[in-house]
Amino acid sequence: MQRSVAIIGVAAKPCGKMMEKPDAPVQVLEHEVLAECVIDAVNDAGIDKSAIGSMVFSHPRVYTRQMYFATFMAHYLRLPADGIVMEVLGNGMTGGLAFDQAVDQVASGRADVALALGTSFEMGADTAAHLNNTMRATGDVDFQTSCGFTPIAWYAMDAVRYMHEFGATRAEIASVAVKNRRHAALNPLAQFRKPITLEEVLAQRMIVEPLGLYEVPPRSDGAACIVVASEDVAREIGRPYVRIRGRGFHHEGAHQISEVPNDMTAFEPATRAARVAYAQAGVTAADMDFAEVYAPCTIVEVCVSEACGLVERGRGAAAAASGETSLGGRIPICTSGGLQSRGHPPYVTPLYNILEVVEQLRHRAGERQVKDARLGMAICELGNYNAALMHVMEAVA
Amino acid sequence: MQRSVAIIGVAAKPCGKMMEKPDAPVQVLEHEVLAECVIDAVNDAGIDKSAIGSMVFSHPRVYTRQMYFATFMAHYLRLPADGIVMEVLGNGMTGGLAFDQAVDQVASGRADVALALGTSFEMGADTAAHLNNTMRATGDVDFQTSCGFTPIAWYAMDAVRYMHEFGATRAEIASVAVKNRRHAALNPLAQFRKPITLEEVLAQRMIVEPLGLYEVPPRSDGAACIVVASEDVAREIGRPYVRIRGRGFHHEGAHQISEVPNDMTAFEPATRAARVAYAQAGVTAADMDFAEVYAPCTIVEVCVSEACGLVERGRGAAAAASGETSLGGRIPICTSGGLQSRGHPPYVTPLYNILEVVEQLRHRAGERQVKDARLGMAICELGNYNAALMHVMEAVA
Amino acid sequence: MTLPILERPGQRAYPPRRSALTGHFWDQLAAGRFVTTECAACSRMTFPPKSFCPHCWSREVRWRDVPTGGTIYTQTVVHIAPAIFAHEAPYRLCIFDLDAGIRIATRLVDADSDVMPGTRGELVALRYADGPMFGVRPVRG
Amino acid sequence: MTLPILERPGQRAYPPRRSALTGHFWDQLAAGRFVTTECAACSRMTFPPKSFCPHCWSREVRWRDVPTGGTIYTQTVVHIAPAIFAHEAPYRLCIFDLDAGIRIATRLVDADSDVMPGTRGELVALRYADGPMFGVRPVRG
Ligand SMILES: [Zn+2]
Ligand SMILES: [Zn+2]
Repeated sequence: MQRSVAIIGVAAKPCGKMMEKPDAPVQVLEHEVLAECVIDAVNDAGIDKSAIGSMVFSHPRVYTRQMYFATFMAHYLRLPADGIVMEVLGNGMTGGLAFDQAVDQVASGRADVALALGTSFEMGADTAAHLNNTMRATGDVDFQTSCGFTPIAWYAMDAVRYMHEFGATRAEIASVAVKNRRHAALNPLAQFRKPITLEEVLAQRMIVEPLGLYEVPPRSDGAACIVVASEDVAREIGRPYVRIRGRGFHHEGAHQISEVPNDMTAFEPATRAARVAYAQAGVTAADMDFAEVYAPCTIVEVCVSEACGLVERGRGAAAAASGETSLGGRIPICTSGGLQSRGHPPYVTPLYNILEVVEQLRHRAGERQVKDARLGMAICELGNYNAALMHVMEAVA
Repeated sequence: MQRSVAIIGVAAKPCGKMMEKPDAPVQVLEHEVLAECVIDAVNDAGIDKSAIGSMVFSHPRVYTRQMYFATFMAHYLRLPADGIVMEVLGNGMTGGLAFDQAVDQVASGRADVALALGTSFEMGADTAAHLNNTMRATGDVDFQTSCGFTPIAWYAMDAVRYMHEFGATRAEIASVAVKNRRHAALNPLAQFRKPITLEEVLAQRMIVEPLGLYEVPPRSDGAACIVVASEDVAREIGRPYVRIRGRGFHHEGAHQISEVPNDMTAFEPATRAARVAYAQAGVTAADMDFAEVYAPCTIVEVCVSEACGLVERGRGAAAAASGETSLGGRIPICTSGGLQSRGHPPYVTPLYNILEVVEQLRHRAGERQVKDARLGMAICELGNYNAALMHVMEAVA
Repeated sequence: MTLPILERPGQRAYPPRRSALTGHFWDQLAAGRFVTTECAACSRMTFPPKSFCPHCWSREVRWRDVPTGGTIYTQTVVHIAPAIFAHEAPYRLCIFDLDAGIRIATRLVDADSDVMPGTRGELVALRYADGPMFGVRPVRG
Repeated sequence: MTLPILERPGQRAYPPRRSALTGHFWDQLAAGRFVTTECAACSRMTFPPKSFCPHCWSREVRWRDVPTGGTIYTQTVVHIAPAIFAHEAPYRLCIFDLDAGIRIATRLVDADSDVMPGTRGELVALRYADGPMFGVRPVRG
């Protein structure tokens, strides 16, 4: 019923600080930065700007002074559109929604070429004010936020429960951070590239027990653009591209916790999204050559790798510790360096994950290349994996 | 290629003040209000909640304390979803994008039933602070906002140009407000229902010349939910429904003004969106029994009615003055009362317009019923009609 | 089924809003009772209280007392807190499964560092100068 | 092609930000010159200035002076202004078509109530205590 969709171009800025404090004499403006990404990505795709029919933006952060950013960008780039121009928002899934909806624009025939793009600038905002803002995003503002919940407090509670149920150790969970830093060392887009040891990870000050500084995401600015097109367009260009083979989404109808008790670390929505995506692709988890998962904290990578069937339930932490999920291991996870080390500009993080999958599948990942990578996936989420969105992708040379 | 889509249920709160000031002892909470609309709309549709597969929300205003409103609502309503749950944003077009994307969820087969819904609460916010906020939405914040542009200043400049080019009088343009108030008097959802005279409209204090108080939109809170479904589902229910016959979108790649001079009052994107929508529906403008247009100011209704081919170019103001666009006239426009009198809760206004079309086509519009209404359309926009989104709809009894 | 009321110094850091509906909950909590809504159609409880049943969307709901005992599902200690809560850090949070079948997330009070998942607990009311909050404390033995 | 510089009392109400790129524009404006970027590939100008050409997306752009004459396309008077601008209300805004082929939106100064569309105008620099702005004024005769 729908058309086959390809990814034909990508570009992003290195994660890290771009935004200046409001009183700095020279500002780095989101629209100037994103315009560069768009032109880079479209050049990478090898198309003319006139081919673009739709633009789906991740909503910018509240700190972005230029409101109605999407339509402003359509103007700034002088880019008319007959498909759609819109911003989407859905917590950490925001960038994933932008990508998913851009894909749908092409799949449904609304556009032959669509952009998924956005910026997430927050480093110039005051940290305390920033937390006062983000806490309103995690749970019920009247019945939960009022108790002092923070976004990562929920993941910390996953960790406590997970260790209790499966006997995993804090060190095993923390090994995810070491592995991801090793990957980030090889990624020019990564925010933190200096290798770290397990001892260093364990020695960091506590943020939310049992998660220390290196097990939670840094604050990051970012900007990225992904160019998707009908497979007909991709073939005509004649360059290697990435085909979208399967897609799955599930929202469990709960935010942070379900008021009806369930298995909180099972990340059931990831399991359901993955089941649909694998089935649509005609593959299984075992067919994946690598996976790029949205995991703000170490424990989240552990749980989602299990939920997607990449690692056996209860063995996620041990698998990370044993090198199974490292580059060169059985199933490399987060070759980009993950959210802890690649960086985490929240509203565009899933776009960076898609970008990593595309670079791996086009065999352009340099030193961190997964050998003979042919099939990969990206999954993102919101809340405590209360919803998950997964795409299975395939190399076409 | 896509499935036929129907609208099967609608509900909304009367436009007006719902939101309290932050220090009021009892607050009216957006999620409590919207939950009522959802249940009303789903009851109107005659389906079970389990049939719902996707929810597309208009992003709430910045004043909404509960962040990540969409996923919070999925929780509050305990509504799992396998299609999508997301918020969309695009200036005044926001509610229209929510509707359009919900329709696409059904058309593409992602869901059999989808909700387009949202709230727009702002009446509890301080007026001056509110204008300081919205001015960042109109034009380039550095090169235009810095000069003091406001959202409706652009429309005022349309009015000056329009009068200059076509010799229309201020009174003719102002007659749109009188006509719309007459319609609003018959609409229980309208914010202002007391009839007004042309003399009263002309006597109001100036807001942005030549537009006085009654020619610009009031501030309003609102909440609405539209239930869309595959036509198969609609038929099975066996109640009258509305079929979506055509859809058109165009963004001209400019925000407020094009830096390359063009005919600013021609609203070319509306013409292009309408051309596509009429063609897809296999109809012409002359086939419309009525039209519900997004027009914050009187002059906007004049220009867009021309751009969509409902009225001859240059005759829109005279047509309003002569009663052509009134209930009972040749082509009734804004039977809801329009944005000036029905009310204008910005991010959900297009949902109210869709609702009016649905009520007219189901012949449930009471005293303001357009006789034998069979075909109608809704169009919405962003900027100064720099982008337009139109849907042509048909009654199925 | 009255709750223990623990006195707390100062004001609530981030006071919850009251709606016409939820105001009743906070008033009852101040009086030492933990109440929520229950569906007349399907008998299920919901928390926070709502004017409808989220399970079946019936609007026939009634208030009822909630038995205060339950089990701590998991917990954590927040060291880096939002500015508004910074003066209370470090503080403990938990997810608590009420015996009545409802899971809630709230502050964990009167706890030392070895509150393991599975520990029994009970709801308590916290009385601040400006109004009530609720929390959970472990039950020993 | 220097601009008339009009003195303005006080500070700019909503000072524009400066980026590495646009800072050059504001510096030149302060010196009485109105400049923007022009494409080396397709020769078209753009305003505001950009590091690329929005028409053909070439990154080969260069700065150039803009001839200051043009025609007022339309105008208005703002009576109800954002708080930040309230002290300046009522004030006049216009859309101005430069003879060089670029349409801009800006403040209209030194105008009375009968500035009709089609009136000739010219760019001016406005010198505030904290930096420059630009605007348009009608040209008589
Ligand atoms: Zn029930
Ligand atoms: Zn050029």
